Amino acid sequence: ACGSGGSSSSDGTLKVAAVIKGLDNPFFQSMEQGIKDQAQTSGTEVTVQAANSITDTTGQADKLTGLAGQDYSCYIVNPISGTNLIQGMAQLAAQKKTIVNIDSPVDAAAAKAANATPATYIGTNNVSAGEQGGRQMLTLLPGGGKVAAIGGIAGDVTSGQRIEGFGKAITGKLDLVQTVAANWERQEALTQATNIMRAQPDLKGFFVANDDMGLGVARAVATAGKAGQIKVISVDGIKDALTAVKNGELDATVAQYPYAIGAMGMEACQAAAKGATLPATVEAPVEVVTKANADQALAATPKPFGTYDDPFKTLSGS
Amino acid sequence: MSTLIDVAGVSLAFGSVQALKDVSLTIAEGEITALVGDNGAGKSTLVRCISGIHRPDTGTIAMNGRELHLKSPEDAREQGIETVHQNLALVEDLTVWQNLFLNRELVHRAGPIAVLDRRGMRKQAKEMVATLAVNVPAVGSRVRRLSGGQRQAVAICRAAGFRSELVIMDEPTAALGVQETARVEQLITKLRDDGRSVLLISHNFDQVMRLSDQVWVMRAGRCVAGRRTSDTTGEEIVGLITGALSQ
Amino acid sequence: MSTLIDVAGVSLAFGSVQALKDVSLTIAEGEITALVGDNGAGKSTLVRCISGIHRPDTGTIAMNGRELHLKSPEDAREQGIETVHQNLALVEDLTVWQNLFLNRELVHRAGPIAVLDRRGMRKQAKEMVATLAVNVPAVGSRVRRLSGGQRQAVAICRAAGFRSELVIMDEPTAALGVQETARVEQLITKLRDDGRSVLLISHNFDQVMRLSDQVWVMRAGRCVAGRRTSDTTGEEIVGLITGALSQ
Amino acid sequence: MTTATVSEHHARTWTSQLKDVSFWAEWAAAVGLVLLVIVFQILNPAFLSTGNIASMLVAAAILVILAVGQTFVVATGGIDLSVASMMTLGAVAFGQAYANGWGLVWSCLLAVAVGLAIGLVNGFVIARGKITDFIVTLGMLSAASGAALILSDGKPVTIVNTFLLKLSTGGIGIFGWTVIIAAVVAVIAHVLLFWTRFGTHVLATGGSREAATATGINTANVKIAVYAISGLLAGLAAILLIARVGAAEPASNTSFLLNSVAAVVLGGVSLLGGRATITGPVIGALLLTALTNGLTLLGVSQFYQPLAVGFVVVLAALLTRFQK
Amino acid sequence: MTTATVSEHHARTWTSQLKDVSFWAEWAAAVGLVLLVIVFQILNPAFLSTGNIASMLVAAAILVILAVGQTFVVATGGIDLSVASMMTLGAVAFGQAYANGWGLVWSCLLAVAVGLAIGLVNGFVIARGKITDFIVTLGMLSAASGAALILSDGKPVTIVNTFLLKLSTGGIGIFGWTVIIAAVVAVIAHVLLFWTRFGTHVLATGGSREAATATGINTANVKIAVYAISGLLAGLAAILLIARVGAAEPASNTSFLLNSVAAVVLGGVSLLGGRATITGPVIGALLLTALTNGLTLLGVSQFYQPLAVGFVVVLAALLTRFQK
Ligand SMILES: Nc1ncnc2c1ncn2[C@@H]1O[C@H](COP(=O)(O)OP(=O)(O)OP(=O)(O)O)[C@@H](O)[C@H]1O
Ligand SMILES: Nc1ncnc2c1ncn2[C@@H]1O[C@H](COP(=O)(O)OP(=O)(O)OP(=O)(O)O)[C@@H](O)[C@H]1O
Ligand SMILES: O[C@@H]1[C@H](O)[C@H](O)CO[C@H]1O
Ligand SMILES: [Mg+2]
Ligand SMILES: [Mg+2]
Repeated sequence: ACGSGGSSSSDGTLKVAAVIKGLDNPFFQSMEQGIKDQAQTSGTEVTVQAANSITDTTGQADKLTGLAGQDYSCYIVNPISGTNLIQGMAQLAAQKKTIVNIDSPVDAAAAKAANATPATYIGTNNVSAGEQGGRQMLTLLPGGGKVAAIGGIAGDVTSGQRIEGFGKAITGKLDLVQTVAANWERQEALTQATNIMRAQPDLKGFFVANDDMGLGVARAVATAGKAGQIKVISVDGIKDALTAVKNGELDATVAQYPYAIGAMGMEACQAAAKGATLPATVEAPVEVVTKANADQALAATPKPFGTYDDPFKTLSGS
Repeated sequence: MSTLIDVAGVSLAFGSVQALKDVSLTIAEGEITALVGDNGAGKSTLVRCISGIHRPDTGTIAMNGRELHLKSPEDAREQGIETVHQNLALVEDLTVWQNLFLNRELVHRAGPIAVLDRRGMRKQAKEMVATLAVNVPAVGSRVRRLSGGQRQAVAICRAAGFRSELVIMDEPTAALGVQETARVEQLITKLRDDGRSVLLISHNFDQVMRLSDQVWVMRAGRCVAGRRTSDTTGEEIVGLITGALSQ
Repeated sequence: MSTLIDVAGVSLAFGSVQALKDVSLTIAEGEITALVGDNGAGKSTLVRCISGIHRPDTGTIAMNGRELHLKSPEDAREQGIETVHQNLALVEDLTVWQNLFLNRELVHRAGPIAVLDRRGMRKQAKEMVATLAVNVPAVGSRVRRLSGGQRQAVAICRAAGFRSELVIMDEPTAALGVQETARVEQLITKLRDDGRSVLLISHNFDQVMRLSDQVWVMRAGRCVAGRRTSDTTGEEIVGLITGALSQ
Repeated sequence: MTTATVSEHHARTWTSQLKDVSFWAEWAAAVGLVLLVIVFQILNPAFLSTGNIASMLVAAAILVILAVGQTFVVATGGIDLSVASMMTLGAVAFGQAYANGWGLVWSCLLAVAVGLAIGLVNGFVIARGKITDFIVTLGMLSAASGAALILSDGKPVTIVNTFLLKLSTGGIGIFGWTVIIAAVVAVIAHVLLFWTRFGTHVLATGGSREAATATGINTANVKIAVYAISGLLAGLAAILLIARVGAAEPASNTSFLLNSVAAVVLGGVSLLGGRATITGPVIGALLLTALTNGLTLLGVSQFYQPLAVGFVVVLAALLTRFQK
Repeated sequence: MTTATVSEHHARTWTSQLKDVSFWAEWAAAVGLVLLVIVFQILNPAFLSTGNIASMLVAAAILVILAVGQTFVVATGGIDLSVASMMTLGAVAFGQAYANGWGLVWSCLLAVAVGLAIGLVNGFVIARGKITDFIVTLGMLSAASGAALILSDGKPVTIVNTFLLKLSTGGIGIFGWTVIIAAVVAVIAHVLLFWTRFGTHVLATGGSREAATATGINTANVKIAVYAISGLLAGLAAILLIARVGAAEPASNTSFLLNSVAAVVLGGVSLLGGRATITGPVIGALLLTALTNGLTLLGVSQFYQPLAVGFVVVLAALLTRFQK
């Protein structure tokens, strides 16, 4: 839709504002790092604001509206839900500002209704991330068996999509016996995993919606004396998780690259400022990290260790 | 004189404390009836039964020959029973006038909408309080700020101020000064003169002998004696209270 | 008799209410001093100044010639001033014995560790209460469950039960029955006989005339007169209170 | 002349009011808000731009409505921990109804009805079951969010409706429609609390339940009524929430809970009950909203924001310290 | 014979105690726990396996410690909304110290010291500043989580330490070391509350601050002390948390806050202050832990769990309804 309003502020430097999700998860720190590092490469001025927690939908909306009145020319948004930032985005669209959507997608229908469709979307496909986790679980458990899933806050969309993808990948081959919610908290995940192991003495694996919780689950498994017998796979690829994979505490993590996502978001703003037309959707890289490639991943973190397709590199000319 | 209230065989226990044991007594219409007894004898508990706060375990309370089934103080007030409780029962955070008109508020009515007549209540409250108190508290000040006696005056005003058949006063003058006590005694006599009945609980025998028509004596949860005031003496009453004399 | 307490020029305002205006009076050692006045005259407020609850805006309070700077009721208790407040100041959710020994708890000491002597306190409490109350409440029951007079008895026990130089009683017998009143009056006399001083606030003139050595009269925040009890009459006191007579 | 009459006389004069500490206590939230506004305006002149004022007001509207409901509950000495979840459940019910073709009006009515119903359940269990307010509403907090999850199957429903969109974006001058709704709610609540018998009975119930009962007030019914009001307003807030975020989600909205109580307490309403105003909590809600807005505007780092919020909240409360 | 003496006599006999409603009220949480255990055991025999009992106890240990601290605060009529954040900050401080080579002992001491310090600040501001407990600790909730984020730069620190590992996995019989620590804390707290002057003064302060002050109790110091206790125990809980999850994280741990208050109230402690036990809240904490454990064991769907929790919490509270 837009993407043409790339005006710079009076002294010529590009000013970008970013509103991202939570504070208490290193995932978003990497994202912020990516945004800031990329901004530095070309002297862009940037403000990053975050919601108070990963559930603070309206608080995040308040932050965007707070920033909307100011003279930024490009806004990077990572909405907590599909629609919670729509109101602020409508305000931005009316002022012909560029909106770059990263990580979690804005609901397409709602954006259209508000006449605020973002210029581009850069993020991971959570269903496919879950599927990759599921496929990895299949290779770990060739003989089949029971597995359980541990999600974030009950009803959380990201968590739901990951577990949905995981379920899709394993149907017919593994038995998903239980799904519980652990509020994105490590302690809670540990407790719930302990409970599930009691309820399902012959459990073979856990799929966990993020790494922080995954580390708690791995600990529960170790404490129960079932290390090695019960496989644990989680999603995110934070540094501690990569180390845990390397040490064999965690069997695998489906790594996303918030750093890359953030950096690409900034590149998109820079490209738009130069008047380039942005691609509607860019899928961010996802890699399954196992013991085999953990060293490689650790060395590269927070950047991806493999190569990935970055269409903005050429657009922004950096 | 016909009987207004007839308490028959009322008992009440709090856990293992038997506060009232088979209490029977009557309150005659248009009279001042006194209730006396030692501390902890059960006087206030009986008052709370008649004013609908407690429900007796056994026994009945009848008014004008009809048995009352009081489920709440609201029921009692509807029957025309107003009470000055010993613990005062004022709302400390409300003003004097709000307390005086509590659950009796004056309103301006406009169809279904009823808006408080704050000015009217203030005005009437001022007049009511002035009749009793010497150091008149401002009717707009919160009860929390009043002295012990000022509160007592407010509570008495409330009970006496509304058209009711029976006014129960649980030690109304305990906290009052000389002048205020005299005014309250006048008020009590005036209530009788107006044909209303009064149940007076008091530890002050002079007062009881001076004002009442009938005296009931309680001891350790029982109603142990009843006398016409004109037929008894202060000494006899004291004897009955302490148990030195018996019925 | 030497002067124990010397109140000089004490004033205190609550917001715009001037509760005490330049009050000066003395309490002699080993005497019973009475303080009388209408409701709202400022008696309780003065008591609260002497017992460390309020601090006067101006004026001084001296004890044995030394000026007191009471910052809290704790200071007053340390100076040997015990008070029975009009609003009783009991903790409803604690038991009778816990209230009696509040902030005066008996302990078994073992080095730095001090464990409550619950049994000892219960035992002593029983004895203390038995001297005053007729319907003795169980010392293990919570104050919430006591009758008005029973509470009063507990509060008086507490103030009298500990070695203190001055015992202040704000309307101690207001809620008490005949027998209990007699016992409290005995207690007050006994305190004097033991050489302790008592400040008695009371609306009961008989009592004041019978017990006290000195009477101070307050009116509308001022101390308007002082008399030796032996030199005055009930009528004169009433006249001073109402303002019909003046100093 | 008695001392007390002097006081009444004084109360009339304006200058003596300014000297009275309790006057300042009642207006502490307002003073805090003004100070905050001055500081933010000095640091960033965009703060008082009409655009920013308008968006602050819109951001505060939902909180104002919830805080008004909470005020009634707190005035009776209770607390409603389920406000936010009732709102969530109301929103989810709206979403399901709308998705099933009930249409806007019926969906709105359903949201309000759901809030009202849950409020009634809260009140009924508290008043008749004689269970502490805290536990009942804590249980309801959990139960209502569970019900929202079940009803929605954990999925948000996007609501695309031009009327709701206008509701959330349009308005008169700098006052958005939602702001106007919140203002109307506050005015009605003020009248209810101070100009009706019901309001007096609410304050009496909170001031001394025993005394209120002794005068024949049915305090159980008063309790039920205040929780019903809180529920009803949560249902109304649900509609505003949907208008704002464009979807009905089973999200927990916990921050609304703590903020609604914080607004009430900052507004000078005692948690012990018996004393309350409506203006206080409304200003408290505005203060909390202005705080986040200002900090964002100043670009205070996200990590420092909670620290700053905590600090300002305590400072603002310091102003109410003179209150008895 | 007076009525009152009769009562005292009765109180001695066991059968009459069983008839007394207030006896049941005091033990409501225990009765609720027993009922819950019976129901879960019938539905899933694995519930009472020694293994599951052991893991339930371990899971409850942190909550028990926080609930004990909360009990002291609530007994004075206050509430500590910052328990969970103090624990978080304590944990983060531990993590940073440990990562910087302070060693285990000093890191542990730091965690406890941080908790204690924050508790003292809470108590000091509340008692001397005369600000409502709710607002001060709400502000601290925000400020402490902010401080935790700043200190940790938002990142978890993995703690690998064999002693802590043993602490969280070893024990005597079915009692893990952390369970034993929690039990010791509870016993000390019980003695403190019922067998020392301080304990009596805590209850007196909560029962009637005015009356306590009039007897010369320095209620401000009592207030400061209870918040200090709550902070100290939150610091201790932080160590247990680190031992449990093997990392120090700036997570918000909100569920610990609500659960600590819920455990206290379920334990029959009045939020108005003045009446408290330690056994009650401990059993309340066990009840809440058993509840989640049992529901997961039974395979109750994640969407239905909050509903079930809400329901059981209110039911358990119904048992305390006889309490005055
Ligand atoms: N709510 C209650 N719970 C338990 N016991 C109670 C309760 N109310 C009163 N009692 C007990 O019942 C007895 C009678 O109390 P009541 O208040 O009726 O006495 P009273 O005659 O009014 O005494 P007083 O002259 O001191 O006011 C007392 O022993 C008291 O302890
Ligand atoms: N905390 C307070 N705030 C405001 N006014 C107060 C306060 N305490 C007392 N007053 C006022 O001060 C005056 C004196 O009150 P005080 O309680 O000392 O009277 P008193 O002589 O003890 O009367 P009583 O015989 O009725 O107990 C009264 O007018 C009262 O309203
Ligand atoms: O993708 C992110 C991360 O997985 C995080 O752990 C939870 O929120 C999601 O949006
Ligand atoms: Mg009585
Ligand atoms: Mg007095």
